[in-house]
Amino acid sequence: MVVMNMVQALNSALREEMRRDRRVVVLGEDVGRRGGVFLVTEGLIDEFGHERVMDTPLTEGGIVGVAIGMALYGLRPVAEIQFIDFVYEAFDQIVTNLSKVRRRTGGMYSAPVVVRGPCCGGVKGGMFHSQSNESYFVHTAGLKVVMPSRPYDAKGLLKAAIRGEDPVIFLEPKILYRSIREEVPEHDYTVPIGEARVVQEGSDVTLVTWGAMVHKSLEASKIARAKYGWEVEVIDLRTLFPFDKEAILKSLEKTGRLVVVHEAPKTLGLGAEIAAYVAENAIELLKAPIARVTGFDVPYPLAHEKLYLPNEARIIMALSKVMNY
Amino acid sequence: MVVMNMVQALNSALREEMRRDRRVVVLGEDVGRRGGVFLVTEGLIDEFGHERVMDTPLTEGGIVGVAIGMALYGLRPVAEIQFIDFVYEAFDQIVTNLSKVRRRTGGMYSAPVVVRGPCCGGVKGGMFHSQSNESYFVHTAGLKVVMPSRPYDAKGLLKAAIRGEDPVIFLEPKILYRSIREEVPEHDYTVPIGEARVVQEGSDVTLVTWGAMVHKSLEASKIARAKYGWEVEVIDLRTLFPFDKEAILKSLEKTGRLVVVHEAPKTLGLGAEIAAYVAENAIELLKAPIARVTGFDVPYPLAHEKLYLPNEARIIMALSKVMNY
Amino acid sequence: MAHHFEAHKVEEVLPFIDAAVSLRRFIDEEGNPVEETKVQLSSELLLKMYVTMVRARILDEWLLKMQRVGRVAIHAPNAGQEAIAGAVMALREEDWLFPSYRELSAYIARGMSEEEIIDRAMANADDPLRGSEFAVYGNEKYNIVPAPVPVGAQIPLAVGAAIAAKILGHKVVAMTIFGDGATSRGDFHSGMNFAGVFKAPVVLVIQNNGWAISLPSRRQTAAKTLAIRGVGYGVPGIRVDGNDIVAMYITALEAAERARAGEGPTLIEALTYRLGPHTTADDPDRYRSKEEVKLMERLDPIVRFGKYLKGRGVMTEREERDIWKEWGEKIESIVKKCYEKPSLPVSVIFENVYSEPTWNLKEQMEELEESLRIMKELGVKVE
Amino acid sequence: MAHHFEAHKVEEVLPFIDAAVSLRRFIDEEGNPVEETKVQLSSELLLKMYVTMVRARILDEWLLKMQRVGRVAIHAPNAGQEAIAGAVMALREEDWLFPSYRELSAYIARGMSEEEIIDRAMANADDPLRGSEFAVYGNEKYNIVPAPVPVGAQIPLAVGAAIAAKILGHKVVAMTIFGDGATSRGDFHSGMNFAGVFKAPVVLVIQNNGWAISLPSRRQTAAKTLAIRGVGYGVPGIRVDGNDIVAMYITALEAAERARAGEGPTLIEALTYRLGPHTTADDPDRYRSKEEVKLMERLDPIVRFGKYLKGRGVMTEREERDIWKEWGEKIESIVKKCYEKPSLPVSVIFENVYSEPTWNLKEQMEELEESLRIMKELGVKVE
Ligand SMILES: Cc1ncc(C[n+]2csc(CCOP(=O)(O)OP(=O)(O)O)c2C)c(N)n1
Ligand SMILES: Cc1ncc(C[n+]2csc(CCOP(=O)(O)OP(=O)(O)O)c2C)c(N)n1
Ligand SMILES: [Mg+2]
Ligand SMILES: [Mg+2]
Repeated sequence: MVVMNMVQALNSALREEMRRDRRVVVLGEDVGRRGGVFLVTEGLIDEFGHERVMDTPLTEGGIVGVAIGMALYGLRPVAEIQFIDFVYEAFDQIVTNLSKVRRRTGGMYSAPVVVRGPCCGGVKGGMFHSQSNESYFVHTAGLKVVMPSRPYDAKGLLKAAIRGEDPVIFLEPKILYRSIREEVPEHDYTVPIGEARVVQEGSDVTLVTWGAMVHKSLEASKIARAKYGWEVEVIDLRTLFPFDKEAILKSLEKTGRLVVVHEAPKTLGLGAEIAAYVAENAIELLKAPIARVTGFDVPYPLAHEKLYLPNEARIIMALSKVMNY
Repeated sequence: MVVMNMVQALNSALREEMRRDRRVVVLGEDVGRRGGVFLVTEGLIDEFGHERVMDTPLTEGGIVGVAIGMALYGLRPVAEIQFIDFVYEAFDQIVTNLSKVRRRTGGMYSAPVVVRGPCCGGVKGGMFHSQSNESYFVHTAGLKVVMPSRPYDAKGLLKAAIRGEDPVIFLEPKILYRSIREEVPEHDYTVPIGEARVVQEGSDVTLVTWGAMVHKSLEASKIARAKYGWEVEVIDLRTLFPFDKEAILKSLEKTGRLVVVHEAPKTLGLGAEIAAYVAENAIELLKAPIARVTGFDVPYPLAHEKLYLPNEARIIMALSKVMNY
Repeated sequence: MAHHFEAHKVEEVLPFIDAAVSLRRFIDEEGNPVEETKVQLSSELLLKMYVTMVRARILDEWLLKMQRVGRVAIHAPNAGQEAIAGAVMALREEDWLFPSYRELSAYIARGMSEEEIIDRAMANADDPLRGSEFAVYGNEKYNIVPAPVPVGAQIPLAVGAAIAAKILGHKVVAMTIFGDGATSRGDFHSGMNFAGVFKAPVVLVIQNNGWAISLPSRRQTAAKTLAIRGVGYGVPGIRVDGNDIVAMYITALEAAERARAGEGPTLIEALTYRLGPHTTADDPDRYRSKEEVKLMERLDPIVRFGKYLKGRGVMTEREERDIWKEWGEKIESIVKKCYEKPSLPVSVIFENVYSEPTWNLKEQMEELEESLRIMKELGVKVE
Repeated sequence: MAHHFEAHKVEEVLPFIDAAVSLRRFIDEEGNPVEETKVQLSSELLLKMYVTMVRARILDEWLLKMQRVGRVAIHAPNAGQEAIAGAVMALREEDWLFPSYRELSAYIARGMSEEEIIDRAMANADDPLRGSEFAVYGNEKYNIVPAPVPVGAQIPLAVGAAIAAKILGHKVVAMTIFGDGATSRGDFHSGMNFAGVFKAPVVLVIQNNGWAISLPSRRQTAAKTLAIRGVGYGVPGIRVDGNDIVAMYITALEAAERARAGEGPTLIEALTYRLGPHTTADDPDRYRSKEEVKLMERLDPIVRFGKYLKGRGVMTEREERDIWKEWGEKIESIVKKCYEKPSLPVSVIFENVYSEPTWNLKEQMEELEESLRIMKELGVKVE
């Protein structure tokens, strides 16, 4: 075990996978000499050379499109989007080719590309360096979507994503890049895609969340326990699609109450699907309304961003709503 | 009153608005001499000339980007996407500029562009001529999203969209273009954005739907009444964002049961938001689980598309689920 | 309805008559040699070229008929553009092709049979693409990646495949084919630029057929030619007579060999003409005159190449007739055979979304099965 | 951490020293006139150019400092690129500007005051953009549309505005400014192509400053120049010394007048150099050598133009010193003033999403207000 932050964990995942499998290549803006603007790819060019660590021209559409072509041919590209807010030029390639190439070629070709990049807010990034845009990908059949909340998962999930046969959108909450350090195994391991993690057990209410909001939710649940005696079960979804419905239902059987917390805007944020799934398939478990604590339905603000993001107060409001129903 | 199909209704809306306001211009692929591949813009170039009816190069990103620039300068562009499945190249312009330009310029500039195009399936269009991709737009703060189900609404909503101060994504179910004819006023009228329409009153269950599914839902509700005696209240949402929550809640107060029917894939289809909204704000009204009848979470199939689309059988299954709970 | 035509002469429509821009051509409009080929082409190869174009033409007519009777969803006619086969014949077996939706002769050139093409077009039980889409063709057997319908979206894929081959040290070339319309898309821009920067072993062929649905190519861009775009990416661009199959072959061969030798990409602008409607859903009388089409018919690549072959003694009149007759009969019987094939199972709806179906797909499959039972009960017929 | 440098000479980094491609220049590196200008420029105008660049340089240094002390979120340094002001000064009041994020001198040239710029940079209560974003500037007062941060996304907007002006019969020109990196995006391609096809009255200025973060421009594309891209769109392209403010002014003036006269768009590639880091979040030592920067410092557009002015008797040494002193003091006091301004109200979070707030925003505003109350109760400090 070594103590690592998330950047180091991701870097070691890439390095180990590139050593293990020469089909793994990295491409993106500034991923080579610069090592990426957050240094996730630092040093890779020195070890693997510029053919496997490609500094590309400034076009996300080109990066993803070319990565898909590389994957069709047999490589395992990991494409970096410098900030996930810049992914939209690639949206046509993602919807048209990445998510559908297996389908539209009758299963003859597939594009196991990992598209990864920093996401989410909290670092004064303003409108275009803070977005949580997972919904666009979760709604797109053919993609898997992942967001780790800690170094251990980041490494294990990235390795699983690279080894899998399906395209994965891999979202990295940039605020967690250096703020959390923990022990990460030096031996090879993966964290399976599709499995949530119960971060904290609790019997009163189920709180489903992911990314940086895992930590906010834990904070809020501490206050809730101290102040009101509520025991909150905190579930880190980790994989946003296919999300772990079993884990949610299992917890709900115990608690009968559901709160979903995410940074993305509320309307059609992933909280909507989780709520709808429960209202459709397990309404009998519910003792109270489902509550969502989310980013607001506005472009991410530079000013007052801390008030845009879910915080302890808003999480506690939601907990009260379902506890005092 | 004249009897019109939806293509004619849309054409007359464009023609009347272009006569009324010389700032209104139309642009897109083949909208000029060809009159659009579905003839929605037929004849406009003859009346208004090629400066106001622009046949553009084949780039949806360019069409929408240029339309935004035109709107910033003061025009009222109506940009056609030949099939809404091709909108993704424009997704960056839509998310980055169209939806955010008012915000990012502190309200000094705005882009009241209407982006319109044929959507949805049922015409053997395959994977890229059949998509119902409204979720991407509904999730994007700053956009309004509209989908008419009949000629009257098509004309009234398009006029409202053109006159409004906000960008509107205007989705036209191509299967309805010529299949429904009805009387449409010759005098000027608009249908307000944001208001649903109760298409059929009923006391047992609320069925929320839009586009071509309005007609499928009416068919299914006929069978349901005949066979089981259930009275289904069918609500045509018409505006997908901001959707008419009042109309839904009002109906639910009466029925206590909710079924949502849409063509878009299920996961994070708009049904998810409607279900979540109700589960969050009005769960006490519910006598049964919420049911969704939707397209499946797969790329739209060419083969067996009729089985992909919600049909009477699946709608009745959902009605039974909520009626027999 | 008054149809609105612009007052333009054929010379304006068809850039390749424009003397102001150089055009590579080996056979003139009358079938006479223009320039001696440096490469000696065998009679066998020349005949194969001819037969490939004939097969594509006959098949094209069948697909039109099949669309009319509802056995094919949509067809994008190929007539007039068959010489693209020449470019594809310049590839080796191990090379990859990323075509568009109007290149029947290209698939035939790579070895695809009419039966395979018709199965695909009908989306019947033998359709290798499992009923996922219309008008596109491909098969890994031939290293042909079927096109996405959004035009041009295959361009970066071809460039990526080429870069991958280079990284892996394979001497493999990727070729992509797309229309004049596709050159306006961001995918063309990014694909060309990546190709230039990474010296990708890729050959990019623009089928400039004069029109993108109703937009004439000279309105698609204000550039004098499309080949000249190469300059902006450091990629050599060359303009060829796309109705001259020999010019197509030799130009593509040179480009492929350059790519194989590590010298990077080539952009080929092939000037051709779409004689038919854009697709079976189109009505070209709305935007172009019958006279224009008539004039362009004299540039038919098959007629022209036939004259050339006959003029040089490679083919006799009788052989010519026999080829048409033989393939006419063969293809007719293949069509009949394909008509008898069963349809795809309902389960294709859920196939090939992921490597393994996710839980939501399993739930939805069950919903579908349940609904099929209910439909029986209700006596509702859906399909 | 070993930093990895490529072995390249300055000549390779800075395309404008490359003699193989023509470069328009009126003042050489030593401040001597190279070519006689056809247009006579008044001393007043020349001095205004100088002062504009000086003001931008001083302001740039202040914004760097303010970022370091946390009063500005991020700043993209302008030093070395101030001559862009020349291009902007060629515009008329009624013309429109669509800049990027590295053009302080351009805003000043259009009349924006330091106070307005600092209010914006600090996102304080007077910020015209209401705290929506960092590093971008604009105001309808000056017909400057603030840039979107995704690079190049303003290009089609400028082209659209230009087409709109043309449709409305206004004699208005749109100018857009963007980097060498932005030329790789689809927006550049579509914008250029629309501009060519519709003869839009637009001037497109590439600030080719040698780098897009860590990517040298000669890796951004394999094209010999960026100006040459114009050919592919039927748009004249010209390459100028972007550190020569006179060349920038005269070239832009000609382009704007062409546009105004209905002759369509012009692409200007301005060769310049970013002396500082990409942004305050960047560490350029990771990708370029200090020697390179040092070498490039001798091309500083302000020093050079100062020499020119002094050499031609337009400015004395003392006047030069006074200008720096005067603006240094002025700007310092403006900074102090801006520091005192209050912050934006919390309500900006919900502003300007729609023309009128939709119901969901009203619900969410209430949620926020309620949460502010709870925070007080809980004693939680969020901001
Ligand atoms: C991105 C995209 N936009 C629009 C369409 C609709 N469409 C299909 S083909 C076509 C014209 C294509 O022209 P071109 O590239 O010249 O090819 P051609 O049909 O002439 O072979 C259009 C607009 C599409 N398929 N994809
Ligand atoms: C679409 C997009 N992708 C990535 C980024 C991140 N980024 C910001 S500036 C920049 C480099 C821009 O280079 P250039 O266009 O040359 O402008 P310069 O910074 O040199 O002025 C990058 C990659 C972005 N802002 N937008
Ligand atoms: Mg064409
Ligand atoms: Mg640059």
